[in-house]
Amino acid sequence: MSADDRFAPAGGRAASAPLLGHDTEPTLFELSRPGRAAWQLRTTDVPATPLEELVPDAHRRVAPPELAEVSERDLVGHFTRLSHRQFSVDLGAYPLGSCTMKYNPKVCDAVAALHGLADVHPAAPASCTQGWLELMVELESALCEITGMAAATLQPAAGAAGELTGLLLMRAWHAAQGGTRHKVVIPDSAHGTNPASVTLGGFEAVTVPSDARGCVDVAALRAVLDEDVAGIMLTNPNTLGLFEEDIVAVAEAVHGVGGLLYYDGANLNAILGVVRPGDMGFDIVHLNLHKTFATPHGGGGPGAGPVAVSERLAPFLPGPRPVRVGEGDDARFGWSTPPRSIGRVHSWHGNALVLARALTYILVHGGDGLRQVAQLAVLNANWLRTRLTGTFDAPFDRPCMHECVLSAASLKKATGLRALDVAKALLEEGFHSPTVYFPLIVEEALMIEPTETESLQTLEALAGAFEAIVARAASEDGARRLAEAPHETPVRRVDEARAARQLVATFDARPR
Amino acid sequence: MSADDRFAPAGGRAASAPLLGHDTEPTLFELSRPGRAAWQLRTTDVPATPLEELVPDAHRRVAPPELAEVSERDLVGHFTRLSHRQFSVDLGAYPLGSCTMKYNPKVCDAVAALHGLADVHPAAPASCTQGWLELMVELESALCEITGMAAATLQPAAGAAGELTGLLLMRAWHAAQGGTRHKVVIPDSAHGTNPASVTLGGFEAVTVPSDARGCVDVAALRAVLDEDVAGIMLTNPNTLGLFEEDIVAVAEAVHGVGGLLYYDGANLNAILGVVRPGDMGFDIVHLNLHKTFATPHGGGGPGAGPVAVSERLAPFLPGPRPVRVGEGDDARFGWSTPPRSIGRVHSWHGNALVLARALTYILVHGGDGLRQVAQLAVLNANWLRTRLTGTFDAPFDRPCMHECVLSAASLKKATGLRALDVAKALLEEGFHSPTVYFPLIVEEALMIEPTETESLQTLEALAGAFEAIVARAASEDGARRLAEAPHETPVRRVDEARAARQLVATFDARPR
Amino acid sequence: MSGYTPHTEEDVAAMLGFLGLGSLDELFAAVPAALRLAGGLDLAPGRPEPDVVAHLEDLAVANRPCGRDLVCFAGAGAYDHEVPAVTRALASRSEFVTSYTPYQPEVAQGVLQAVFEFQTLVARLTGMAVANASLYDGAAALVEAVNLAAGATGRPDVWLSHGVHPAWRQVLGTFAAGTGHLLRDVPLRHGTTDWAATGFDDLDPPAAVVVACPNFLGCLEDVAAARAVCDRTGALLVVAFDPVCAGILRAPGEWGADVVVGEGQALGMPLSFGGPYLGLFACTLDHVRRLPGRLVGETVDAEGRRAYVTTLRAREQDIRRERATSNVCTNQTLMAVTAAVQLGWLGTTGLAEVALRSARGAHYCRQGLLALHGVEPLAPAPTVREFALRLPIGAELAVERLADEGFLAGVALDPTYTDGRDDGLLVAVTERRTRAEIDAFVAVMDKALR
Amino acid sequence: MSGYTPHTEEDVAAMLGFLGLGSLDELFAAVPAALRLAGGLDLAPGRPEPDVVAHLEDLAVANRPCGRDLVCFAGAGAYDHEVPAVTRALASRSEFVTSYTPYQPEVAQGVLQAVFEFQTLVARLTGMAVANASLYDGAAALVEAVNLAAGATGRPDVWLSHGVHPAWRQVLGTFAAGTGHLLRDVPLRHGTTDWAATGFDDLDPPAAVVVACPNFLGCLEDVAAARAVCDRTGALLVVAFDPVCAGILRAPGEWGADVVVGEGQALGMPLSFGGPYLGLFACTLDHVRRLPGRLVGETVDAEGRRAYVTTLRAREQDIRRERATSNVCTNQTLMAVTAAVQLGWLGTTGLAEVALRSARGAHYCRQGLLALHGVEPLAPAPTVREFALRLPIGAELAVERLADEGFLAGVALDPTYTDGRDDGLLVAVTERRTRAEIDAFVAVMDKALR
Ligand SMILES: Cc1ncc(COP(=O)(O)O)c(C=O)c1O
Ligand SMILES: Cc1ncc(COP(=O)(O)O)c(C=O)c1O
Repeated sequence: MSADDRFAPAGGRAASAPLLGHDTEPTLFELSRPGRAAWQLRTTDVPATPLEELVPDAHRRVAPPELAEVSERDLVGHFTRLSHRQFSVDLGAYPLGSCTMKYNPKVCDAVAALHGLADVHPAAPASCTQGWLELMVELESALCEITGMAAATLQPAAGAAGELTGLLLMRAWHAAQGGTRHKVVIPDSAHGTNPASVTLGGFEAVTVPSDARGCVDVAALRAVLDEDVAGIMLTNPNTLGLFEEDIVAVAEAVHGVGGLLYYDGANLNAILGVVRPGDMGFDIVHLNLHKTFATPHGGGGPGAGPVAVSERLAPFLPGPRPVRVGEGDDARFGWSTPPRSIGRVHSWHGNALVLARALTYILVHGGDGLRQVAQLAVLNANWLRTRLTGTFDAPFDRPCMHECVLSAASLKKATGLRALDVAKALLEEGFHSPTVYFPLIVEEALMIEPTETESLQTLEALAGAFEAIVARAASEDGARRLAEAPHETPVRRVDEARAARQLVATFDARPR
Repeated sequence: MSADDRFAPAGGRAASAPLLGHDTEPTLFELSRPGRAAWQLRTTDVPATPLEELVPDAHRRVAPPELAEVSERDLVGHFTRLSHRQFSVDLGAYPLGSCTMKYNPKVCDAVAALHGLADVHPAAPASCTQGWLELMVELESALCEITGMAAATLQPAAGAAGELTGLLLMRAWHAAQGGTRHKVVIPDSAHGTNPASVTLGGFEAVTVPSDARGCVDVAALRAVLDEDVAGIMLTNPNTLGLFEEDIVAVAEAVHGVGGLLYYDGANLNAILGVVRPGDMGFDIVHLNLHKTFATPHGGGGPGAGPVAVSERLAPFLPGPRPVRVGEGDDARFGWSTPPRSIGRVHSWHGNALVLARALTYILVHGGDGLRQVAQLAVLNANWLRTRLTGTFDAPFDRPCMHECVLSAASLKKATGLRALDVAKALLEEGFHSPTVYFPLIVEEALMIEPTETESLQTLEALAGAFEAIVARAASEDGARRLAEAPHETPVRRVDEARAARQLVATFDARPR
Repeated sequence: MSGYTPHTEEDVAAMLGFLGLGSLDELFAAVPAALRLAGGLDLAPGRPEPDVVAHLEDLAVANRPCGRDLVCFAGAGAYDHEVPAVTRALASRSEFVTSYTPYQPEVAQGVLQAVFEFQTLVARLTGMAVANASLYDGAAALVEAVNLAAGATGRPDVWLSHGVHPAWRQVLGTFAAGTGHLLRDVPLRHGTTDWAATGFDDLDPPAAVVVACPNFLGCLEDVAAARAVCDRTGALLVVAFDPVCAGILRAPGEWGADVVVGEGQALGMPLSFGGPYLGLFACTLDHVRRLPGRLVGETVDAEGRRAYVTTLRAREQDIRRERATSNVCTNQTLMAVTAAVQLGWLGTTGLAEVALRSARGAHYCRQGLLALHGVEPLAPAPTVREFALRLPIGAELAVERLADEGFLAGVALDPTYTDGRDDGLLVAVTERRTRAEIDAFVAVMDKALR
Repeated sequence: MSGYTPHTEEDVAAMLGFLGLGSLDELFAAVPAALRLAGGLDLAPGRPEPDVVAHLEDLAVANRPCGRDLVCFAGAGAYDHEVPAVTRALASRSEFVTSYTPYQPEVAQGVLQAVFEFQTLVARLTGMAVANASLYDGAAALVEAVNLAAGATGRPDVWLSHGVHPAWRQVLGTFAAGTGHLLRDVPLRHGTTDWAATGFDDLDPPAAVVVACPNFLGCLEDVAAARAVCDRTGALLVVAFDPVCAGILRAPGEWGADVVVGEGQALGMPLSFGGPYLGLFACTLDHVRRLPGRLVGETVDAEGRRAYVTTLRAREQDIRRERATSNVCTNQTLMAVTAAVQLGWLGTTGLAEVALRSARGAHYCRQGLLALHGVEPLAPAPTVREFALRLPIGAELAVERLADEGFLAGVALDPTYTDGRDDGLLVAVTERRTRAEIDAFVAVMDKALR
């Protein structure tokens, strides 16, 4: 690590900010000096009872946990420099397939910061939280309308939590029908959280292949369907960005054996206001508010994964649920737990501030605006697909929905360069990379989701960047340089194998 | 400009963010597309009277002024990328002499954003602005205590505005004594705003030289003093960072001829709580709240330049002034204009939100804290001066106050490299440059003000960077490379001559 | 139409032309006509931002937030600790806020290093070897801990102290329907877990023994006793800890915990009506390959510079799929970054000071309340920041009455803690409560209990 | 002691040792002992941030801000226009906030380009060739304009319309004491400047003729008449414009202005009790070498890339010193950046829409108020966003009464506009005022006037 130990700890040097250089930013722990402090606490005049009288010896720490000791100034410098080492939607296009990295309106941040929302205690009595309860009831009904469902829970904190909640609803429903079923069908194109959730839901995942057109092979599906199938998990459009055209047949087949249809809403952005999961025959839907409804992704979260269900499943929803009691002027809001609730799935009421952002987004857009979101998201994706077909292979050469999956297979054959190399090279062209190597059924997959907030100029620049990369790959020099991309980023290609081989998961685990 | 026209307009490419590359960021106007819009305005239901009925033809625009038409998303991308092309205190040390670029506590931002402060109309009646009036009265008395003065005006919006206000007070006072005086004395080390203000104050600037020790040459001063001298403008410590040890003699001499002493408070950070301008004999003091009291400098402003005066000058202060009326519980606050006020110097009451920040800073520090600020600022400056003496020339080799002025004269003689080259090279070491070529009386001046918020580690890194630069200058290659520094910044050395020769001050003036 | 989509009519026309389409609807040709929404969504038409903000302000005004409106004495897992402007300013940097999971480490060193520092801080707080990059909340962390234990031991049983947060126990119960875990409730006695409760020795040995310290009633548990149960049964010890009390309490690692979970809200997050909060998860190195969620590791780049990357990815759902140790994907990274900033601000001395001051305030408040007529301690065991009382009136009634006086008096306890009665009140005091506030609270409580 | 200085006791000791000093006091050996503060400052000891914030919140609560508390119908140079979250978010990026004057362009392209864009936007709004990087406020801009004119013409006289903001005229008067300018007040007639007012033709020709359009009473001035006076006298025409009304009004440049000044607060700054605001300054190319303050120009870097830098520096105080065209150094750059963001958000259509909606609201409100018993128009001339009335009662009394009802009714006029009476009220209506608010305002005014 000589290359970096030159620099650490480097005090107020800002050379780790790409603006000034490509050095390493020392950790908080290297900036730390005993005796330094940033904290300031309120003067309380509370009697200064000695610690010994407050905490029995057996429970008392010998010494306080060693954290870091820095001044406020160094704290600010450190995290501001780190922020300059981080790409984000606010810096530029982020066509990360399946993640819907759209621009998030700043007004949502302002709403989430409102004192009357941000500083409410989750256990305060309903008399003190009427605004929050109303907000949640309002959001629930909007989500039900958008999905074509009857009721929803807002508790799940992300999509995967929604999936598991939905699968437990499936299980509870079948149990109520007096039977237990053991299998849940998922397509081979499914997102990894789906099979993982199926297992946690106590089911066995049965995978059905996709057909040549990238959709569920209905024949193959029929073959696996039986009385032991609790249901099927689909996302539509699927992870190939393709609409499951046979969805009605699929629904009939699954319902035919008494199974339920679960809709993974991560791709809902494609169909907002155009077609609703409920109308396709789905019984359970989870939504990724942080994708479709523009909650910023926070470097990996928080999100929110509400689950909406049809009438027959409503009695099983998690509780307590915010409800309106009384009507008109003397309408109040309170909590109620459904009769056959599967129980809580969150410590409190879900990621409330994320819910407030989503409601804001929905109200600003309205029905028409949401429909337009879908239309333009699909327009952007198809423009890119068409423009880039030829530059890359198009495994499924037909119109896509909100994202398109291309393949670098031919590029690899011709030049040895892989989808990964294209992804890394794209960074230096000024864009975040698309999702690569997913879905698994496409070789050298490049999964590109521009979203509706990117302009035609941006799409042209993005396509131009892809084309320039492929053009450069033709020459040997070009290919060699691409294989080593990126060159200008704060760090070059990162040794992932070493990270796994010699695990250093904390600063204290660093080899001294 | 071929180098950049490749890129403009570049839509959502983020390659102008140093994180990803060193491209040019297109202007807002190049990102603009007719028909695009980000604005959203409240629904009012006000009758839609046609424009023609509202504005007479002669006054109506034919077409709205062409601004830029961008989406909110592109607006955010653009200014976020620009922010990544900008160095700041929050990124690292900024030892810009005479500017006191200390760390500005974030709590001040929070205070300035309080609804009850930020959204108050300046013409609202006193009954609606009691909080603001009290805040200003509280700040005024704190500033009077800090400067040793009797009263102050908070109206001036920056230091230079304070200087001119102070000079007009000087003029009004002399007039009230029944005479007009024409000359104001300033040392040759004075900041440029001093002579400029003297002229605008209707005086003639008489310059006195500094002696070998970097202080006002008292003999030379006495030689220019006469009955036509209205006063003298000094900053103490002066711009060489040296304390004017003969200040008492200077004060006696000036007062002796009936002149007044003006204190330029830009360097007050050096003496907070240690010695007060009033106690040195000054009659008029301006403060740079944005320097000493940690209002962020905003890329060049806003600031605030309150002027405090001794008892005898109080009747001349600008008005209206916030005052306390009544005492104890039924104390209220209102406005009053001094009997012989020189009049207003601001459209309203000064840069109010800057005043709120300064009061916050003063209350958090308190008397002791402010004194410690000065002590540590002076400690840091002397540590650097001592460490760097030898690496650079020390024209005045004695203890300094809050900043030290060194010289690259020997370096220039030995290597041809100038202070400017050192400044540019320092950028790549991860620091902002010191002030160069000021004060004018020091050849190849490097004016370094670390401030009290930088740690010893930061000072060591900074000193190490200076030393490394000078060491590299010894070799021919090194010197050549230094003469071309910086290399890694978003742009390389900028052609200032061309900017002045072919003025392009707006996008519309660009050669097509 | 919203101001967020950049497409001009010309753009749309040009793009449709490029695709050889005549209308936006044609983009959805693949959607069976019968399924398409004829009338569009039955939602109000879009409204401009300022209108919507006004509506959300109306909703906000209909709440009673903690602060000048309600002085907060409520806790139960959500605490009113100081959150300085600097934490808010840094954690809201848009680079942290508007990025996603760091799939491309070359342009994500900011988030990766911040999370690496977070992991280090949590490891130090818990006294464990490794911590993950966050989970949804405390309950989710407990669920993952139990899953880890079940996987590691191949056993279904879980011995769960009744002192664990009721909502967490409910969540565990909900998910147990899928995992098939058998949850055994271990009762409390005098406020702490009664590991000697009859009947347990006849049961199959458990995968995990779960204890909270401090527990839901604020009481300090004899974790050594829980450790002993594990040593006897071969179960893993799962300890639910509190990251603020950790400033003065012995670390779970020192008690011999195998897995430590906790709720991280107190580390810089506003009360937020319950979310987004921060699930803390740490364990010993033996279990790192079963660790749920993301883990950031240090490595080097092609030039040998220090760099960070998510590691041991083979555990995760996107690779391991139905055999993954957990299904978590999106976590609470922004809250982890917030906690790293907050812990950086507090530092070694600050966290201990917050814990000490909170304990002092709670001690002082408890004394004051116990002096009131008819108020009794619920348990004798020592407490730190939070304590439980029995009131002469219903706890919910007391809370309502004090709300009218400007105090959030605490949280009414689940009757299982008060042998079926509704008189249990859980009171929390943080370092932000002044003596004057506590005195006023006690005085108002006195009135309310009459 | 504050948490802002990083020095540990060890650091201080080591540094003093390095300097060969025994104490911090010795650092001040150069300060004559007699002058040193013995007892230290007589200020309260430092208090922790949360205490101070509580104090400033108390002060804030003692104010009545515009918004839900007071519905704003006041203007007089400070307007309640929409400021979206996006403007606040971008303008508060710490790189813009915590940097200073871009002396090192290589690391200041962010501020430099933003200011270059601001200059372009102001030039387009005013119809002038060049605009500077900002001045303190509208009054300061006017002072600089007059100084420029005096320098350009070598004349001392200034003909100043009484329709110019009274505070600006006062500031001009204050500084005239130093510059020796002779200010001649040109009276209003029926709300607009009476250039034919007797006596002027006998005077020496002026350096500048100053007119505001809209003027302080909101009336549209016959700028052509002012231009004619300039053509006759060889004076420079200085026009004070309004950047929002500019969305629908003819640009000052089209009227033949030589210098245009204005208050830029309406371009994204909150009311802020009067500051920091934004002085706008634009002029023709002939005068660019007399331009006050900073100017950003485009150029190239060593590699031929487009770059920005402050230019024509030879005008400025740090180089020209006593012969500088102005003494301004620190300006209001952050407000200029804010205005650039806000104008980017509004764009061509948005600014015009704000102006149109404001004019509509003002028109509707004016009609409503004029229908009230005893309310009369102060002037017949056409107005845009703001208008002046005469009330049957004292204007200050009316303002107080309406404040009690939750409205900031406007600004009581200086009696010089109402031949010595105190019944003049200046009312402004922005695009944020709804019909419901205006109707309620009129109804409450009706009660108040009884
Ligand atoms: C198709 C799909 N399903 C499910 C998920 C899981 O959602 P979350 O990450 O919010 O748990 C994702 C997100 O990555 C996804 O893309
Ligand atoms: C010594 C000195 N005097 C006066 C000034 C002028 O202050 P301002 O820039 O606030 O007008 C400065 C600031 O640059 C200065 O350093």
